[in-house]
Parts: sequence; C-alpha cells; structure tokens
Amino acid sequence: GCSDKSSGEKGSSDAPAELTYATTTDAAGLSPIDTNDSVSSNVTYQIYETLFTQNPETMEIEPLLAESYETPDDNTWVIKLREGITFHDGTPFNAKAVKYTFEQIKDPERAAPRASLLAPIESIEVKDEYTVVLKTKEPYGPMLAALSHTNAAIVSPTADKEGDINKNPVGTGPFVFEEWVEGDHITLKRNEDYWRDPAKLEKVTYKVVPETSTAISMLETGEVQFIDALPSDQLPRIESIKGVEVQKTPGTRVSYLGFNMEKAPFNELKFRQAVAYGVNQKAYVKQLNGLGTYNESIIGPKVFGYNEAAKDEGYPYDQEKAKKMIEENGYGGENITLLVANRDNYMKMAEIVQSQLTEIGLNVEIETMEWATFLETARKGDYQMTFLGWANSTADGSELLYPNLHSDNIGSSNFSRYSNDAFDKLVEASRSTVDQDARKEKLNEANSMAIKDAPWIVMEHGSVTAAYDKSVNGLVVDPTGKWSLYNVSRK
Amino acid sequence: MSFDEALDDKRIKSKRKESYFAQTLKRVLKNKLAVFGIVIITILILLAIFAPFLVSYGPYEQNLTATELGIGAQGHFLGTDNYGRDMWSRLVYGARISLIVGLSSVILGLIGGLTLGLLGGYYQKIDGIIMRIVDLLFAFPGILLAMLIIAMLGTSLVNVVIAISIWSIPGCARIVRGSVLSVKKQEYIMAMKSLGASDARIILKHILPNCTAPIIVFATMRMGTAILSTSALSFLGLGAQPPTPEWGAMIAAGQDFMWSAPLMSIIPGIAIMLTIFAFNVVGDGLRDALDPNMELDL
Amino acid sequence: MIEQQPLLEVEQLKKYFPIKSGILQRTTANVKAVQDVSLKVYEGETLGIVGESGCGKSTFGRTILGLEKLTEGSIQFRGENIEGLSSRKLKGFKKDMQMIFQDPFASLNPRQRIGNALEEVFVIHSELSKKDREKRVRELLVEVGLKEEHYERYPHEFSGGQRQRIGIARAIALNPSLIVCDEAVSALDVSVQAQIIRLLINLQAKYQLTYMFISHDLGVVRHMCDRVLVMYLGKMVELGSSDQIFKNPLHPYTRALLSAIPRPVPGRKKERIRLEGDLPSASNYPTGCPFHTRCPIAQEHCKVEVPEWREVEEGHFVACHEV
Amino acid sequence: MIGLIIRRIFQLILLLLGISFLVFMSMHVAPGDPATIIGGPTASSSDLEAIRESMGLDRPVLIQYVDYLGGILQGDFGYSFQTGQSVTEAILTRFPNTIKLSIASMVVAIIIGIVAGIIAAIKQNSWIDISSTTFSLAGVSIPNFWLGTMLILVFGVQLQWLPVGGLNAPIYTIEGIKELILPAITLGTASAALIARMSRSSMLEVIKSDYIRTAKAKGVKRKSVIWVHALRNAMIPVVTVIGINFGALLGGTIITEQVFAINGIGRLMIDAIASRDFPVVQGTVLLVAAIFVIVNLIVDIIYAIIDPRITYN
Amino acid sequence: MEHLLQVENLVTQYRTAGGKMPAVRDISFSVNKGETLCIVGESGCGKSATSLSIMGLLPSNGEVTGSIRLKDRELVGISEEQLQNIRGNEVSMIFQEPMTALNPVFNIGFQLREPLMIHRNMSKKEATLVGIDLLKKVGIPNPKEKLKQYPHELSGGMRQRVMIAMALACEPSLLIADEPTTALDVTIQAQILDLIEDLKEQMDMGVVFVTHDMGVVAEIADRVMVMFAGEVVETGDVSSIFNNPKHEYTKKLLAAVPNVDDDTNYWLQEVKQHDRTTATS
Ligand SMILES: Nc1ncnc2c1ncn2[C@@H]1O[C@H](COP(=O)(O)OP(=O)(O)OP(=O)(O)O)[C@@H](O)[C@H]1O
Ligand SMILES: Nc1ncnc2c1ncn2[C@@H]1O[C@H](COP(=O)(O)OP(=O)(O)OP(=O)(O)O)[C@@H](O)[C@H]1O
Ligand SMILES: [Mg+2]
Ligand SMILES: [Mg+2]
Repeated sequence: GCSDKSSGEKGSSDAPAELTYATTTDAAGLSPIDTNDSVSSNVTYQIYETLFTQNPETMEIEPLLAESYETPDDNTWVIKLREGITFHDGTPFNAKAVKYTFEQIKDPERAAPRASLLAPIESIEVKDEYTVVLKTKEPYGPMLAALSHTNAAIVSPTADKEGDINKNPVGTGPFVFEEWVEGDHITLKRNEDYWRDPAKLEKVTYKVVPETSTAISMLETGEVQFIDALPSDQLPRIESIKGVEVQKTPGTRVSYLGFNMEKAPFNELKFRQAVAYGVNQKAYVKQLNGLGTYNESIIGPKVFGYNEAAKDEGYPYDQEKAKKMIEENGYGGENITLLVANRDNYMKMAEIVQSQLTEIGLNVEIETMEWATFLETARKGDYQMTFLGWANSTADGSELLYPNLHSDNIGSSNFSRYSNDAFDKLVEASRSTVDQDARKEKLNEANSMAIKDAPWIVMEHGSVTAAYDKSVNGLVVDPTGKWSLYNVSRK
Repeated sequence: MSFDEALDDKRIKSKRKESYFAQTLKRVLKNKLAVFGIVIITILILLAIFAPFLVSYGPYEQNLTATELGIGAQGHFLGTDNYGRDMWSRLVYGARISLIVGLSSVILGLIGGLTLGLLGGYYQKIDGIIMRIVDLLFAFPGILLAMLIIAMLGTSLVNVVIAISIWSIPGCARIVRGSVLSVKKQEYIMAMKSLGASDARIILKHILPNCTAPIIVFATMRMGTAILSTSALSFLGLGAQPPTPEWGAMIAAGQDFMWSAPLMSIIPGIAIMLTIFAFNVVGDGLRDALDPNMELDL
Repeated sequence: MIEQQPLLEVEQLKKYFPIKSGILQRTTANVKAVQDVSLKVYEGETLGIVGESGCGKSTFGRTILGLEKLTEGSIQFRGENIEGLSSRKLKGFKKDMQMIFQDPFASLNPRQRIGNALEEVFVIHSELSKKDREKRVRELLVEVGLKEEHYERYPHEFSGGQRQRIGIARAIALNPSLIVCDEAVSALDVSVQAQIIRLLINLQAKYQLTYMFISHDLGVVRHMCDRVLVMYLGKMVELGSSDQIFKNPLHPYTRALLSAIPRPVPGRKKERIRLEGDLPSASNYPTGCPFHTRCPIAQEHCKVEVPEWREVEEGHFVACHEV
Repeated sequence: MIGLIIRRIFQLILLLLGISFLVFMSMHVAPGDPATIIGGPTASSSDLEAIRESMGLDRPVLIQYVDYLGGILQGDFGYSFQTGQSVTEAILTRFPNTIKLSIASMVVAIIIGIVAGIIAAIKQNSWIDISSTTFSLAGVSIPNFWLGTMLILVFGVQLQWLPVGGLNAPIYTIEGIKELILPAITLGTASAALIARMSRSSMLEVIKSDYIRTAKAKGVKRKSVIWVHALRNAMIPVVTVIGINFGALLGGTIITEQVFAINGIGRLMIDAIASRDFPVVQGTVLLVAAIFVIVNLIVDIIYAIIDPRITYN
Repeated sequence: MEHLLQVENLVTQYRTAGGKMPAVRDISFSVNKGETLCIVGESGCGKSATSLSIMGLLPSNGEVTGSIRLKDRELVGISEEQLQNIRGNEVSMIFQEPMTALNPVFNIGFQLREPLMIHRNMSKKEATLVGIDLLKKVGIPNPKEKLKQYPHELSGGMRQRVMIAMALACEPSLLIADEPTTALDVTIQAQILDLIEDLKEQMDMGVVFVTHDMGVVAEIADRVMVMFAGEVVETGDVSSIFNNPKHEYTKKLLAAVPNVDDDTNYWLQEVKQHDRTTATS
C-alpha cells in the first residue's frame, strides 16, 4: 500500500523529491551512542528518534517516541511509550529497546562520548512492554532535555548486537539509511513504513564539500539545495544569489572571551573588569552581517534559564573607564598573550579585540593554533585568555553552566578554571531540581553571579543559519542548529 | 710577433682591471630585463625601509566602519580590508616581513640543500645515505614537520622560516647533486686533484661556482613558493601571527572575501608575483653574467 | 745521455673500471683499461706513449699520478711506494709530479681567472704571501711566453696554444721532476704545436725534467722522445728507443701505425698496412693476444696464448708470437 | 632493468620503514592528543584515560610502534581512531580519486609546460617567450586555493561549462573528464610553470648542440628538427624535474581536493592529521611515500627509454 | 669551365658583445667537379666559418655577405625552405666533432634513413636497404645490426664513418668535410681518407676538406687554400704549395711539420741540440 502512495505522490507533481545537503566535514559515525559531533547528529537525527523532542519553534519539550510521562517522586520517571512502531529492520520498538539503548550509553565498556547525559540515571526498568521506569539517585532537573538529546536516540537492539550501527544505522525515523561513501557522501531514502505519514522527500544526500565557498557555488548552480552554518563573511554573496533563501534565527550558541582565572593578572577581578570595559562587542557583532547578537548574559535568550534582566548585568563597553582602571591599577603595558584556535570566528574576534585592547593600553599578542593543539594547550591551562564557544544542544542552562564553569570540570571542560563555591551550589541545585520554575530561578542567580565575576566576557550569541534553494519547503532550523527533514518537500 | 699573438691581439681588445664583483654587476646591468628586476627589488626594499613615511594609516589601525573599501577610496588608495585597515599600509609593511621570510628561508634552505647536495654528489660513498635522507625529507609530510617544529620550538616567525627552509632542502639537494655529478667529471677537477688541492678547496672553489646556474633558477623560483608557504602554514597557526601584515597571510585571510572584496587577496598576490618576477629576471641575468662564456652569445 | 737512475718504477700495473649491475650493484665485469704494465722511467728522459685511441694511455698517466686508484701493482717514485703514503707525504709527491691534461680548455676552471688559477698552486703548496704569489705567477706567465697582463683573463679568452701554455705553466710552477704530457699538442695546428714543443724542450734542458709524452702524432714523438712505448688495448706491445721503434718496428700493430702516417709529401704513393676486422673493446677483452682480431699475420695460437713480453735487442721489447 | 626495479623495491621498503618510524614518533611528540579530539571539550580526564586505553595509546611508544609493524606484516594497517574504519579500506576508497587527479594534472602540466617552454625557447626573447615566462612566474605565485576558487567562479558558476566539484562519474565518460578539468588545471599550473622554465633552458642548450646542426645539414625540416631531434634530448633534464615535482604535486592535492570537494588521499591525510588520527596518518603517509618512490622509479625507466645511453645493468 | 662551387667576396661576421667580429674577411675561391680543395690554416682563422657559411648553418649570431653559387644557384639570401632542399641533397657536410655530431637518442638507422626519406621520398623499407648499402660502402661490418645501435655504442671511428655515410646518402655534388679525422688515430684516419677518395672518384663529387694535418693535405688535395686570420693568403695546386710556397705563413707552416721518416735536418733536432749545449754550458 505504501509504495502506491509514493508513486501517486510522485505522479501528482513534477517536483523532484530529492534533496542534497552540503556539509563541510563528513560524519564521524552514524550511531547516536558512539558519536557526539553535530555533523553526525545531522544525519542520525533523520534516522533515529528520541523519546522526547524539542519543538523547533518554541523549544518546548514534547513527547515523540514517548506518549506521556509521570514523575511519581523526584527520583522516578515513568515513561509510557508509543505502540506499534518498528525499527527499519523490523525489530519492534518497545521498553526493552529503550532499556538496551540507555544501558549501552551508560556502559563504561562502550565509552559512549555522551554518557554524561544519562549519568544521573541509576536504573532503567522495563515495567511492561511499553513502559520504562528511570530511577535517579538525586533529582535530575534536565532529564527531559537529556532524553530529547539526539545522542539519546533509541537504536534497534538487534541491529546493534548483530552489526555495526555506526556504519549501518537502524532507527525508527522517517529516513532509512542507504549508502555511505566515507569522505564523499551519505544517502538516505524515505522510510515508507514510518509510523506517521511518510516523509515528503524520497531521497536525501549529504555531500561532503569542505570549502564553504565551493558549497555556495554548488548551491548557485543547483548541485546542492541546502547548506547551513553559513560563515558571516560569505553571507553577502549567498544573499545575492537569486533563487536562494537564507534563514537566520537566533541560536543557543554563545561565544566568549575566556580568562584563565589561575594566571595573574587574570585572577584579579579589577583586571578582568577593565578588559571587559575595553571590549566593544557591538563593533564586533556588526561585522557579522546580521548573524549573532550582542547580549552580556552568559545564558542566552534561546536557552532555558535566561532572564531578560541579565542582558545588561555585565560591564558594557566604556573605553575611558577601561583606560582609567588600567592606569589606576598599574596594568599599563602589560604583555598578554591571546591564544586563538584558527577556526570558526575566533580569528575575527581576536583581531578586533586585540586592536581594542591595544587602545586601552594593553600589549596583546595573538598566538594562533590549530584545533587539536589548542584543545590540549587550553585544557592544560597554558594560556592567559582565549576565545571559545558553547553550542548548547539541549538548550538548557544547566548544560551550559555545569560543564563550562563548575569547578568539578576544571582540567576538562571548565577552561577558565572558574571556581566559586556559591556558584557551584546554585548550578548543582539547578540540576537536581525537577520543578522547572525553581530551576529557572537558580540558573538565573548563577548566571548573574558569573556575569559579575567575569570569567568570561560574552562576545555574541550566535545565530543559526541555513541557505537553501527556493524550491525547498518546510525547512526549519531550531536554535540549537538541528533540523529535521521530515516535513521538508520540494516544489 | 708570433702568429698566435697577432691573432690574439685581434681577438681581445678590452682590458679588465675591475674587480670580479664590479664586472659581474656590469654584465648584469647590460641585461634590460634584469635591470627592470633590480629596479623592482630596489623599490620593494625602499618601501620596506621607509614604510612609516609612506603611509597615512598604521598597518594595524582598524576602522570597523570603513571596511572592504575598493581601490581609490578616499584616503585609502588601495582600499581597506575587512577590518578597515589600510591595504597600502599593510602592503608596504608586509614587504618587510615577506622579503625577510622569503629571502632568509631560501638562503637557509640553500645552505642545507647545498651541503647535502655537494657532499652527496662529491663523495660517492655517502651519496646513497644522503639521497635516502633526501627521499625521506621529500616523502615526509610538510605539515607534520611543521607541527613538530611548533612542538619543539613554539610558534614564531623564526620557526616559519625554519619550516620553509627545511621544505626547500630536498629539492635543492637533488638539483645540486645532479650538477655536482656532472661538474665532478670535468677535467679541471681532476687537474685540481693532481695539484694536491684539498677536497674542501675543490668543492668550494671549483665545483660550487660551476653549479650556480641551476641553483639560481631554483632559488629564485623558490622565493615565491616560500612566501606562499606562510599562508599554508597559517593553517596550523604557524604562519605569521595576526594582525601581522604578511603577504602570504594576507592572501589566506582574503580567501573568504574573494567574492565581496577580491582586492584583499589580489593585491598581496600581485605583490608576491612582482617580487618573484623581479628575483627571477635578476636571477637569469646573474646566471648569464656569472658565465664567462656568455659574452660571445650575447 | 740518459742517467740510468729510475725516477719512476711501475710494476704490473693494472687499472680496471668496474661495470656494476644487479640488486646490490655488484661488479659483474671490468673495463680493463690498463693491464700488466711494467716500466722504468729515468730521470731527464722523455718517454713517448703511443697507441690507438682508447687504449689506456691517459688512464695510465692518471694512475701514475694517483688520480685513479690502481687496481693492482705498484708504483715507486724515487724508490718510495706511493700507495699507502700519509696524506702529508702524498702532497709532497704531488708537488713533484705534474700533468698537462689532454684538453687544455677542459682542465681550466672556466670561472677562474688565469692568474688566480696559477696562484692557487702556491696557495696549496707554499706559504708565499699574496704579493709574492702574484709576482711569481707573472714571472711564470712570461716564462711560458705569455704576457703579464694575461693574469686577469678567463680561460675562454685565450687561443688554444695559449691555454696549452697555461697548463704547462701550472705544471712547472712548483719545479716538479716528472711531467705527464697527455696529448698536450694534438689539437693544435703545426705552427702552434712547434712553439709548445720548443718550450717543453727548453724547460727540460733547464730543469732536468722528465717527460712522459702521450701522443698520437708520431712525427712529434719521433723527434721529441728518447724512448717510445706502444700500447694496444691496455697492454704494452712494444717498447724501445725512438730509433729502434721508428727504424725497426717489430710488432705488427706498430708497423701498421707507422705505415698509416700521412706524409707531407704530395704525390707519394702510400703502401699502408690495412687493418681489417673488428675493433675489440676494453670491456669485452679478447683472449690470447689482444691484437689477434685485426692482426694481418695472426696464427691460430695467437687466439689462445698470451704473447710473452721479451727483449729482442738491447732496450727493445716486444709482445708478439710472430717476431 | 629488472635489477633496478628489484633494487628500488628493496630501497622502498627501507624508506617506508624509516618514514613510518619518523611519522610515528613525530605524531606522538607533536602537541594535540587524539583522545582530546575524540572526547571533545567535555570529556573528563578519566574519560580521556579510558579513550587512550581503548586505543592502546597508554603503552610505551616503541611498543606501540613494534605492534604497528607487526600488524602491517599481517596486512593490517590498523583502524581509524575517528571512524573505526579500517585504514586499508579508507585509503582504497579514496585512492582512485587522487590518482585520477594527480595523473590528470601531471598530464596538463607536462603538455602545457613543455609546449610553452619549447615555443619560448625557439622564439627566444620574442613576446611569446616573455609571455611564457610571465605565465610561468604567475603560475608559481598563484596559490592553489585562489586559482581553484576563481576557476570555479568563472567556469562553474558564471559560464556553467563545467561542474563545480566532486569526482563521481567514471573517468571514461564525458562527465568524468569534465569533472577533472578544473581540478587538474588548478593542481597542474605550478608544475606546468616549473616544467616550462626547465624545458626552455634545456631546449636552448640542446638547439645549440652539434647534432641539431647535423640534422639541419641533412635538410631536415625545421619542425621535425625541433619536435623530433631536439625535443627528446631536451626532455632528459625535464623528466627529472617532473619526478621531483610529483612529490610537490601530491602535497598540492590536499588543497585542490578541498576546494573541489574531491574525496581523496590528501584530504584524508590532512583531516587525519588535524584530528590526530594516528593510524590513518601513518597509512596515508606510507602510501604517499611509496607513490613517490614508484614515480621516481618510473622516471628512471622513462629516462632510459628516452636516453639510450642510460642503462641500469 | 663551369665551377661546381663559386665563392666570391665572402664575408662572415659574428655579432658579439664587443661589436661585429669578422671571422672571414672577403675571400673568393671555387671548387670543380671531382676536385678536392683543402683548406689549411691556423686554428681560429675562419675555416669552419667558411664551411658553415656555404651550408647556411652559421649560429644565430653569424651573418654572411658576398656570393656563394652552387651550380649557378645563389645560396646567399635564399629562404630556409629552399636551403632545406639543398642541404643533405646537393651539398653535404661532415662536421669536426664525430663524438657530438650524431644525435645520442636516435639509432643509427633512423638518422641514416632521414635524408633519403626527405630528399628521395623513399619509404622506410627502401631507405633501410639503401642505408645498409651505404654502411657497407663506408666499411662498417655487420651493417644490418649496426642500424639498430645507438651512437654511444659505436667507436669514434665508426661514428665518423656513419657521419660520412649520412653525408653521402643522397649522392651530393659537393661534400664539405671539416677536420673529419682530428680525433682519430692514424690507422682509422687512413681508412676514412681512402673512403672519401674512393667515393669522390665514383661519384665525381667536389670536396672541400678542412684540416691542419699537412700529411693529410699532401695525400688527398688537388688544390690547397691557405687561410690566415680570416683571409686567403695563398691558393695553388698541391705540389706548388708544398714545393714552392710563396707566402710567409705557408712557409712557416710547412717548416713546422715534423718528418717521421727522417731525423736530420729538422728544426726540432736543432732546437734540442742547441738547448742541450746551452744548458750544460
Ligand atoms: N672513468 C672511467 N670509467 C669507465 N671506463 C673508463 C673510464 N675512464 C676511461 N675508461 C675506459 O678505459 C679505456 C682507456 O681510456 P683512456 O682515456 O685511458 O684512453 P686513451 O688511450 O687516453 O684514449 P685517447 O687517445 O682517446 O685519449 C677506454 O675504453 C675508456 O672507455
Ligand atoms: N659563435 C661565434 N660567435 C662569435 N665568434 C665566433 C663564433 N664561432 C667562432 N667564432 C670566432 O670566429 C673565428 C673563426 O672561427 P672558426 O671556427 O671558423 O675557426 P677555424 O678556422 O675553424 O678553427 P679550428 O681549426 O680551431 O676549428 C674565431 O676567432 C672564433 O673565435
Ligand atoms: Mg687520452
Ligand atoms: Mg673549425
């Protein structure tokens, strides 16, 4: 019956039911358990599904594979699953599959990179065929956000046990994996037996095009129909292409100038404040051709825990004040090295900030590094200040503050080595509270504290972008940068 | 007067008392293209020296409200880059760095290449080993090598020069070895041996001067590659550190603006081309001038 | 006339050039450039060496001077074995033995002025000051019949005859005892040739020089040399005084050689001995007598038996079965 | 000839051993740790330890190297840290593209270079000569990515004559050839420039030689004097340069593959270096080194073909 | 009578850095059918320049004025194409250097066939047959095999003979031989001289023979032209030049020739005698 439908649809309109998307790097793998990069999730997102999902427009969490959930107490989550869904390989989707998937994620042997997502979960029980019970030691506030994370998608236990889902992915999603020529392209085709209406596109190709400028050319000639994460410098060109639609919406990503709180003079609040006054983020944001917004709050507008008031709680640009502080505290002529990874917009930030700091009397030298070297150096704390960013894939404030600024993570993801007990407590509380309003409160408080302490100076809150051929319909990029092709069609 | 002398007097009229250097210079100056090259190089050097007096904006001076201006913009006759910095100023200051990087890395590379090439070509016994070392250098990925240099020496312009020099070594060594092998067979080398000259004297005074032609071609061609390599190195963060106005880095930076502000890469590109052109034609002139037999064919 | 005291004594000299092949570049064959040459050269004499081109004359000369490593045999100069000398002593020997190279142009560094080239000899072997060196070189130039102002010139600015004299100047600069003249006059026309020969003879008379005179101009050899050695394919085939060789040639190759000399007398009917057959090569060495492939009087046994080197009359040696 | 080949293969093995050792050591010395890349910024120190352990990176380097060599002897070049793909497979899928690209660009370089060089030589000091020299010098001073992007903009986007990127169609189809044109020109230009300059000077030398005069004395037509009698002699030094240049060309494939979205070895290598994917780096470097040696062997054989004086026995 | 080659007021100049350098200064001479003209003179006096002028093969910096007529046809100033038809066909040249005059990368067969295929429109097969015949004529054993060999595989003497075979392939009316035997030893030289002599008689061709060996001159010349510093100082038939030289230079040249057959009455012996006595005294 299904094939009838597809041919009928095809016959009704002449529009091609194929879409080619250009990606700058290839996916690392196609298993949600074993990968954690955004390129891979762009693919797995179409193949697998999560129990819950965030509405791309409102960012509200809605059930997807789950039907409903209850929390009888703060430490127990009873999740009712949708019935009648099968994986692409015919394995039925049920509580066992969920238990299997989550246990695999948590299995230290498997060393799943996003094991931390489900770390607070202590046990996973199959209550009946379509009911799972998750138990935590302590209340886990961001539970639903975690369960809607692409890396918490449910995989076919049969496929994972019998084969390598990293190469041959099997999920419940609207698209079925077809082929992967590593380094070149991945193709997916429509899942005709999808539990909802089948997708409108018949075939989707992810083409690896490392150069953005080439990808844009291909978009112009029609060799690809869709690209995303547009670099701001190329935006004027893309916007000038006829027949190409550009989407720019605020996203969850935050980019910041981070200080090493363990190195003098960055351990002094006065100095950090002086620098903060000296940096003119607005001037920088202006160079982004409309991508990115200026806002001093660490938790951005699209992230859970944001409070409008935090917008101006930082140290706004005031060159005179900065100069005065530098002078008064005897920081003049200080030699500072600014460590920069040469990717994303960091180089741009570096050049502008370096020039601005020079104006307030600091002697800033830029040291650029390639990503791997940078990571190692920054992790070790071998730097004075640097630029980094955090793309919040669950759009939850705890997922931003905990890894980046909690003292637990000094030596790993807390690059600034920020350590503040009061702040730590607030973040912990935000994680272990289930009541969402209470959580928001804690996050807000922690946010303000960090803004005042200034381990970071927020440079921008990024936008999510996409450019696609006019024939592409129904494409929505959510603030975390994810997009689903389920509702996309071509005319 | 013997017949020999009679002929001889007809043949040779000019007497030479000038120094070797003056004479070579004179010969180079006879070559119009070479003179053109010398003029360009001189201009470049003057630009580099007097840079501060030639610009009305500093090379680092940003103006984020006047970015990506085109040629002939008011106050910026070569326009501005994406930070609103004056292209002319950056170009002129860039000459300082690019010329130094280009020249010094070629010279260092030559020293290494010459040493390996001369030794390998002259001493049959170590030739095999030296050529295998050269093969190794050839096959070893340059990027990895640069990474090693960062690991051991850190990032700085000096290390850029070192990395580029090492990249020049194997090519230079091969070329030099090739000419040494042919010069070595010449009878005047045998003659020097029969006079009891030491190996060092033979290699430095007799073989080296007779290998200059290919070395000059190699070195002058290499200048350009060397300057361009800095842009490849900036991939690793090893190139000139921003905001340094180095030509190779400027081209690399202009890559993203090829559509909106093509001048950002074209202007330094032309500067590099002119430099290479100048060095090549001077090199050609020098090669001819150093060859005492060339006079007949001029 | 000749003082009977050997300046140079060569015994069983062999010089092979290896032909390498195979994975490990093993020597699979040899070019036998010089084979079993034994010879005494006396102080003050001129020994001529003649033979087919490629027969090993130059190689022999070079080997004696230590420019090629000898494969086998020994060379004694003034009673001392050259092989295994310390490098310091060797330098002394080099000073005493010099060579005028076959091609005067090729033996001068084209990028070095003549003055500097000659001075270099003193730089290597003496401690003269720059000024003294220059003075000495200017004297030398005059001595070989050039002019002082030639000091500044490059090799290509000289005529062949002049270059040849530069080679000679360089060879005599350090007052050596032995000079190997390798076809020092072969590329010149007779008038220039005559000047050079005159110069050589003058020098010999003045400094008691010993010459080894390699040439294929038999006219010059006849008049210039006291003794003549005839070589064929790396071997000695005949040795004798100039008169013996030219008036009473014994070896068939020597005879053929002499008969082939074009005489500067127009109209004279020539009776030349024609050599037939294939020229063997030094790398594909014939068995038996090396000359048997072209010899007009060869017999069967010549193909197998190597002829003995024997003295036929006083000081006249030959290697041939048939004389 | 066979002897030469066997000897070279023998040397190749030694060279590869040396290279693999150096690369192995330098990857370990160079900053940047594969575990940090795989773990990402969020990974804790113990996570990293676990990753290192799972990849065997916690053992002494020398032991890792010996293990690696042991694997190679059994034909096992390891597995990518990043994707888990076997290195052999990763290389095999990309190799055809790189070979296509480098051969095509070498062909472009050789044809353009030799023709330009020789025409410049026979019209010495004419405007043709000067423009050929200018072209050569421009060729070495234009960065690959610049040229590639420009070609795409002009021929791919504006004129739409040729596809923008990718190598998908088989080489024997028109599509397959069309796809190769722009990348081949991009990659070949610098080599063409060098070959042109070499050919020019070599040709100038050859046309002065005695045997060219002999050919003219026989009444051979000017065209065949140049393209038959002189060309082959002039090619002898050029062939050496081509061999040396092939190494540079392999390096250049990185950028060309990047610009033209070609899935090749260069990109594989650079990505692997960037992510410190040791086994893939090892594998690609060994492959490139082997190609380099083989190309030089081919050069030597061609050498013997054009110059009968050269023998290898 | 009709001359085969008539050279009148030939001036050959080389452009050099120091201005134009005349290598040949206004010379005139002629060669008849079946005649051998030997040109002798000091090295650098313009012998090769004269030969090359006739062939139209001067290097790019050389230029010719005057008149060179071959069988009534003016060669100075005609087009390159016309010259191509004459070269190798009506006039052939054997060059001074046998070692470098053959193209090292082509086999003997190819080089030998070339003039035949160009001027006689022969097929490759026909040309091969003629080539074998030519090699036989110049006395090369095993000609069939030799066709497949490369120049470096042949001895100097053989190469020189191949050159001669090539020059004679189209049976030219004029052969120019520029010191064809300088690099060879006397036995091989003799063979080559005989060969040229034979062929000259067979084909009734005119020969211009450049050499500095007076012995060779005496052997093969019909007439001799003596040059000095770009000018002709004396011409005459061979016996009158040898027996009754007029010009100072000719006399000097002849006096310098060592006589192999006689050791009395020769300048070298006198010099030796003189020097020895002065040295001992
Ligand atoms: N370096 C070398 N390697 C291999 N073979 C050589 C070498 N030098 C000389 N030969 C060979 O040794 C033989 C003798 O050469 P040599 O130069 O001594 O001859 P020659 O008698 O001086 O000849 P000519 O009269 O032409 O100068 C020749 O067959 C030559 O090819
Ligand atoms: N290409 C050239 N450019 C300038 N001058 C030249 C050139 N070729 C020859 N000459 C000069 O022209 C003069 C005549 O040279 P030519 O070659 O005719 O002499 P030759 O009589 O053949 O001498 P040889 O006996 O040495 O061959 C010489 O003085 C020579 O230096
Ligand atoms: Mg010799
Ligand atoms: Mg001549």
